[in-house]
Amino acid sequence: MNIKIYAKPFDPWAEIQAYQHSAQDMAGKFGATSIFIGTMRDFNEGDDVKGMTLEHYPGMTEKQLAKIVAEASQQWPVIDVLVLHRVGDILPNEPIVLVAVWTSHRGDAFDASRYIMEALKSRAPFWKKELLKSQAERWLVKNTDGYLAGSS
Amino acid sequence: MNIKIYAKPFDPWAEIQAYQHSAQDMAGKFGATSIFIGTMRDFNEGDDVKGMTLEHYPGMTEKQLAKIVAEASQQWPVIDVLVLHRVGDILPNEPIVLVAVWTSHRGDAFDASRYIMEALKSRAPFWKKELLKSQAERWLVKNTDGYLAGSS
Amino acid sequence: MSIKVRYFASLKENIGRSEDNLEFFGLATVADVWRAANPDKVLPDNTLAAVNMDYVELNGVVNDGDEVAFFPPVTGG
Amino acid sequence: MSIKVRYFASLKENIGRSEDNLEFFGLATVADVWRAANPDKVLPDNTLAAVNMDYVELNGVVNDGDEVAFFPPVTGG
Repeated sequence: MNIKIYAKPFDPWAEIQAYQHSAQDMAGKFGATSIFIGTMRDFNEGDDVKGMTLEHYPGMTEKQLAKIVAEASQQWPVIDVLVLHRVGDILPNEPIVLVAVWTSHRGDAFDASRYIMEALKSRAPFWKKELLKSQAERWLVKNTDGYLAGSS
Repeated sequence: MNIKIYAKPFDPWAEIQAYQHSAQDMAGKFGATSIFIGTMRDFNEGDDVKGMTLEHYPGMTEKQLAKIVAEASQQWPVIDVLVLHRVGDILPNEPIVLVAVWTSHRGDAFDASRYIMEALKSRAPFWKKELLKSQAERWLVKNTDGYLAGSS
Repeated sequence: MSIKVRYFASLKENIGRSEDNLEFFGLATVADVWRAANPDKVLPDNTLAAVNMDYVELNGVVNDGDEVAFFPPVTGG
Repeated sequence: MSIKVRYFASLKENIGRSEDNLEFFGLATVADVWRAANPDKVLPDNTLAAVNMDYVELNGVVNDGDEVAFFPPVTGG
């Protein structure tokens, strides 16, 4: 299980691959991997977005993410979990968040990764401030609910 | 949208990355990517498994997968989909299936990727024959239901 | 009319053939195709059938040139 | 007792400070901490509070050395 906060862009594919290779005890044991990647878009709520600054509460972020991963591990038979999250200045098309869950069976991988993402969205202390093409800045006020409304 | 059947091992991370880069119209537009990867395990139903042969019905496989992806695209606002599936001789730890779905919002990515995986499991004409460490061969009889039973 | 029949996986092994080519006169259903191709063998329970690579029921009608396939429940993914 | 108070994101900008260090005598709740640090400002609706990096209710009691944080709803992921 690994949780990392990145102040610089990360390559999601290299990260997952490296983690999967480094976790030798996983080899041959996992049958299912569910990965979610959230990426910065160049538009939001009808406006062109130039960039974003992601603020976080160092320490609490890691503590809450560890709790969330522990909750998921109690509810589903999870073999391993990787959670990466960006902070700082982010440009469109850069990955913001990565959640990868390894399990034996696919239902558990889907359920656990979705649980972690929803919990992260509602409880991990991150805040996004968008810089619009118009040069205006705005704090995002609320994460929509991915479970109920099917939106992010 | 791309569906590929591989007779040789594929690198899931290189494939997704290459596909994402090649689909230029996606850049800046997608906010969510949900990926599922099914990997061959070295045990099943209590037995050590040495390898597996995956038979398929060429032509029908592609036709059914295209239908499934089209159904998902009708139900959720999907930006792009990549589906890869191995056939032939497979060793433990090799990827068997990859489903990647790009959307604007995370709920749609989770829903669509799971729908595609479940439909693939029940309708795409693939059949697994396991080679056990004991040298015995056995056809898998039934895919368990990932949605209801939470297993693969 | 000419019908191509294909078998896959354990069903193919049990029958000992991967395909048949049959000639029919008049109307025939998928079940008729099985009976003509395997007169001494009851269609195993849970067998799936496809005509031209689409799933069909056993009472589906076949046409000249159709490819009919029989196979066990799928186990991919 | 000594309490460290931290503010984040839009709340930090609105208040114009990122932290306060307060001294209390006797029992204090999270709400008391806010009032002591921001006597002229009502706690904005939907503000979240944490003590020592765990979420708490506003009537939660604070202890010497605690780090109390106030911030708007989170928008990560």
